Amino acid sequence: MTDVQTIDVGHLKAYDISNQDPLWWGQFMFVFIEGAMFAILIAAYFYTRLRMDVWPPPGDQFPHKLLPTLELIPLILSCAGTYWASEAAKKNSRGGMAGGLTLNIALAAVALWMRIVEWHSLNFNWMTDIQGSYVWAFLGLHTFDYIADLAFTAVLLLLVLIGRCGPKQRLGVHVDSIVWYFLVAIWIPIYVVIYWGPIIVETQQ
Amino acid sequence: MKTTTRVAKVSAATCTAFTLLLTSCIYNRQSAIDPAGPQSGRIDTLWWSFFWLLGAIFLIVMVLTAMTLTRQHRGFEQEPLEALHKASEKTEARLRSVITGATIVSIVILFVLIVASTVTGKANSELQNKKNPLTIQVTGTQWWWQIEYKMGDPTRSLVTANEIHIPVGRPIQIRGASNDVIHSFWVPNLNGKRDLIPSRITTEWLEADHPGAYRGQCAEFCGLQHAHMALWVIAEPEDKFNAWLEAQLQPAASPRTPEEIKGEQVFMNHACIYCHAIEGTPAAGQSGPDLTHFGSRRGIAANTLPNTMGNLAGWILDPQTIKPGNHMATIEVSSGDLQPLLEYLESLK
Amino acid sequence: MKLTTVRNASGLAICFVVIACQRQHQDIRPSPTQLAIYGDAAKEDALRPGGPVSPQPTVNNPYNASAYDISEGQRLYNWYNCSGCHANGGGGIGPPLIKQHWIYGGEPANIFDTIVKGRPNGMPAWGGRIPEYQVWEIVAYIRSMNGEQPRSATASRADMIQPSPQTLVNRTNDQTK
Amino acid sequence: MRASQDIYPQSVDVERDVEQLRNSWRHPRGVLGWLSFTTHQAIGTRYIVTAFIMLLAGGIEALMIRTQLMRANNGYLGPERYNQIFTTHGTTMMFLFAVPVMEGMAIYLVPLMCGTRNVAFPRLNAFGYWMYLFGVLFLYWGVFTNTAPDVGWFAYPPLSGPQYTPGKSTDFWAQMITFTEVSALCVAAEIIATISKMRAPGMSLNRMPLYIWSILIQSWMIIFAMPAIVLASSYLLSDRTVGTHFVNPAEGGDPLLYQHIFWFFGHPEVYIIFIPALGFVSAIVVAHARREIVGYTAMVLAQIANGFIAFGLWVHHMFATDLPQIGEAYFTASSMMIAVTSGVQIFCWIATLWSGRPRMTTALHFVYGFIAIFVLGGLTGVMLAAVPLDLQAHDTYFVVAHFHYVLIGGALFPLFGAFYHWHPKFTGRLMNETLGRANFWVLFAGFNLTFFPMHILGLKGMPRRIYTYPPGMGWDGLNLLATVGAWIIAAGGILFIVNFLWSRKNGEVAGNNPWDADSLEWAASSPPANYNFEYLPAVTSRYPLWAPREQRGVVTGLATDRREALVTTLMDAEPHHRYILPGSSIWPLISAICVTIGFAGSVFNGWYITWGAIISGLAFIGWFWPKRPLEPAHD
Repeated sequence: MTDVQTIDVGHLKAYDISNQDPLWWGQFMFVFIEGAMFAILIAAYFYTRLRMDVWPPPGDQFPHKLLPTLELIPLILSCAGTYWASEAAKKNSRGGMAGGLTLNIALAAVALWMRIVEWHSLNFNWMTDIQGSYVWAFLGLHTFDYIADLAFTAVLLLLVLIGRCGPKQRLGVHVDSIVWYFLVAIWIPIYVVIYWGPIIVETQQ
Repeated sequence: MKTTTRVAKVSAATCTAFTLLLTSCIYNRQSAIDPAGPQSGRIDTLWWSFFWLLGAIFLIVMVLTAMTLTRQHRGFEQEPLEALHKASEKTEARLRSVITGATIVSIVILFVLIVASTVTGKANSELQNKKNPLTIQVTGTQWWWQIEYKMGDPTRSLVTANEIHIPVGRPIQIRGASNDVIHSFWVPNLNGKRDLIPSRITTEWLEADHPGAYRGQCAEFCGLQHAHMALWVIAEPEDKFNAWLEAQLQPAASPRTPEEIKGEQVFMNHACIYCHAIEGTPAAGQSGPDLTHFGSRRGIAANTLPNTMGNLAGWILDPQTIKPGNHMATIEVSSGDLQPLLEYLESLK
Repeated sequence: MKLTTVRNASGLAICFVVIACQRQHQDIRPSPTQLAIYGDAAKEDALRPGGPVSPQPTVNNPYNASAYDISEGQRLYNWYNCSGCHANGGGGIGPPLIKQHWIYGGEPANIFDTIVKGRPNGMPAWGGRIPEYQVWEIVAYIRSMNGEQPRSATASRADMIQPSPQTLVNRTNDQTK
Repeated sequence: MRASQDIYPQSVDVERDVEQLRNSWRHPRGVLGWLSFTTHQAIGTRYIVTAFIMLLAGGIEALMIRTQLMRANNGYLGPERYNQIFTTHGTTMMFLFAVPVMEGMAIYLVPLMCGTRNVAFPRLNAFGYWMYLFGVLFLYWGVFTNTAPDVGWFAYPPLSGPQYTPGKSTDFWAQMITFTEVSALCVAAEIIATISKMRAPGMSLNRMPLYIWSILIQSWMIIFAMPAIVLASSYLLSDRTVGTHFVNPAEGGDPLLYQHIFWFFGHPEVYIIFIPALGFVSAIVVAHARREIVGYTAMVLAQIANGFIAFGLWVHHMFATDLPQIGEAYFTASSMMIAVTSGVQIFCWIATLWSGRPRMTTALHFVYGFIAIFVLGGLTGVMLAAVPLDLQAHDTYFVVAHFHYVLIGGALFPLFGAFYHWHPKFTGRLMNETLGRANFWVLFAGFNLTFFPMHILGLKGMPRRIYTYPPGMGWDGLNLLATVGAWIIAAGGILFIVNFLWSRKNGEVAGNNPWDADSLEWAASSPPANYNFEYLPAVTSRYPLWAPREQRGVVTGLATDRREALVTTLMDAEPHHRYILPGSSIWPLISAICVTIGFAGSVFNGWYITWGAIISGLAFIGWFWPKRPLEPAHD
């Protein structure tokens, strides 16, 4: 005989596509890390700006605002695709996942293309002056994450399309969505800082 | 020529060792707990109050910790197994109230310390409101100090190096700047340190309340020769200071003896002039210390060595052995030129 | 297969080791007469402004590709006021130093010779005034302005109050665009 | 250890389950297999061993420093070498020893103490280790090729900038930071996920052992502090390699901004190192005083407060930079506040020892040593928080003494204690107690002999980081004393190594629970099987192994033919769902190699970032590519 209590967990699900899964927590940590980094970078931008008499530094054109503003549209819309895919992942709907991910990637690619076009109109680079260094740090870090997540989403789409999509991959689709929401959400303050920042905090001699 | 260098090196080394031994007594004045001014005096008082108060706390904590060792096995052995891991409710409650009490006491003590430290800091910053301050700009450079006396009258401004003379009892404003990396100006007998940061001007106020020579040293790591970047602050009575100031405002003394005249020519014909300035001569280099009154200074190479002719010979012939990595060029000076050069430089009182 | 991997890896490692050593070497105690070659560094080089430069006997700069010495050269370039005439390489009173075509030759030995002996129309002769090792350091720095030094040994930018030559070049390009 | 049928419910087939667990958790064979281990015991051990090798390296560097400073105008190391050695010493100790060893201990202990089978992301765990190892190799590759960094472990620009430190040494340093921060962030993320979601059923937050609390807080601090050092080292690296102007005063950059960002990381870093050590102390005190901790809630709250306050006092490293006075007052207050939260913990330990029945083992010796040294270091910390005193003591040997008291006293002594405490769990054998005590006393004496005189040296005006000093400054005797002390510490270190090697063969065989300790790791066999527990434990109290037998429980129903663990809810640790852990994999190593190529190459040429990103991306795809057959969702 035993006097030890038993908790039988055999009836529990082996996967749970929700925020209860450790993997979701792992991605959530990633969001915290990146978020903290961008927050410090934004703080550093304004710290630096407060030390300068003239802003933007002489010679720098104001960045164009039309294209970056338009870029927000596909970017924000792409979240709908992400949402669609992550809901479909919970319901194990392959079509939904494929559709959602495709929409996500397509819109994200459009936004990326607009961003790269916009780069060519900047008349400064990271070596030009301090504003250039910061703007390119924002662009570089965010675009790096953006492309990395886009590539990861593309791999997920590929897995969905070729049918190698078990619960683990569906969980992947679900947790990938938080990263995407984060990348879109963090872009908005960055957008304000790099495209409107020079105007909001402008000082000319 | 090679032999000359070697002989000079050896003689320089011997001289150095001997003079260092002789002058070792003057090196004692670089201490944070030997105040020579009101600023460092207040810090010293604050230090000792912290020391006694926190020292007492340390002793109490240590005694209590030691007592936990002697309290072992007092009647607990008889208690049943379950009770071993847990004290009675009464003991538990008593311990908790002791911890709470200790915490409250430490908060109170720390509050007192914060107040004491803020009051000291405020009192020390009062000096800037005192009348008739003297402004001295200290510019840190790898690895020496440029000193500029900023007088109201620009023709009476004075540039020297590695040695500051101040009048006793007069507030001194130190304006800190840097030409390259971050340095830190620190004369512990007079006040705490202040970083010298490129692109910024930092300020510090100090005052000496009795005459003396106080040594200071760079306190922020600044590269290879961070260890050899010292300066002297010499506090003198007002009249003596004024005499010094008047002397320093003069252009360099003209060479008198034939040796000195030759020495001046040697100086002018070598790379010396690209870095060093001697007021009243064509030498106007800006990258090295001003040598106009070099002979009157206590040390050479940012007080790495006492200012003697032997040390100077060693320094000119082989600066990279005495202070490896410093920016003084190793130049060729022939044996016939060396002695006149030394005599000339030492004549620049 | 394993052996190849090991061989490749060790080859790569040695390669890195060599690179690292060379870039980092600091010779902070140069002897003033370390290089007894000046005077005949470019003996055959007649003063022929604009004329074709005959091939030189190769005189290697001892400080080539040494990060420490290039940065020393940069410091001396300013200390000895080369920048007074040549600015940060862009030229002013004196000719620019960032360029394709050199009046008196762009090889290390030529530049060394130019500095030591001076040239007509204002370039003073520095020979005998500044030690040779410093001339070579300045040569190394001038070469680095033209991208003739490994990137890994060259500072990306200066910490000077004046903007670095690279910055200037970028700014000009951007504005013309 | 064989599981005995009688302690488990009769409904389960223990023989069959253990057989299956052995199979599914078996390590792969061969060199390639060895490189693909993902169990937390293996990875944790690798971390700890590598970190101790780094401790040895850092210690040798410390001896070189002390030997150079033994007497005035000593010529043993020149300025270049000395600057390299002290920078490498600081960097090694902070980045390559202290943080990784705490992580290694956590990786080993957290799954055991939480009552689960592995960390939440075993392959990420392995990846983190490889990144750490490559970071070590990267820095020491530089050291052995005369490219050692020489700008101090916080590398202030402009000294560390492209102009004043030409060459690659500082780039190596900055990139080494990237390696260790990737590693630390991986570990932090997986530890938080493990603690949050994989605790034994019933281990609600208020029943978590204090060590688990301290590691949880430390991991959150890593999450928020490390991004700052990512930025600081990127500033430096990009300024040096691609010509940005982040810290270039000529173009509007600010060297002080680097200091702000660095210390926003750097101060929490100190707590990242010593908060887990406080967890060790709590675990040792409870087990060896045989007494539940007094003031558990106060301890937890104090630790959380420590974690928060640690982010609000970085400016006390910058008092000498002439900041506005109002800010100084705030940072003084917050720096002193942390003394209260640390003090509460000291009081609780003393109260626990007071009311307990301390068993004077070596582990507890180290705890007593910790209290003595750490309290002194904490009190000098209070002195340094006062701006006027800091202006005198800053960057002198007083500060050197202070932070060695806090870091060696606050982290290394508890770590040694923890090693003596958990060594039987790691290896199945106890370490020798006599040698252990000798080890403690030699270390304790050597430590105080080395570092106590440094307080006086600082007050007598000796700045830190000087490679030599003239005679006659009144520094000679104290420096000689400190050097003698350093060699005594080295002797203590040798005693530790001797004891460790001796105990491997001759140590007394420990049972599952040689100390009669309270927490779950002592329920597993010593050393633990790869799967930790035959049946995951369920707990009903804060001290599960001290709970009466009828209150203990086990979890049944987890699949044993694959690596499966239980996910529980965050607050109350109710069973939620089962979680399939990945097995051994070589992909973490491949990915780490690809990332290393990118990182190491980019020091020489920026394009390596692009190529490194592409090959790393491919490696990650290989890592995540589903294996055939796909795991079924339900069974």
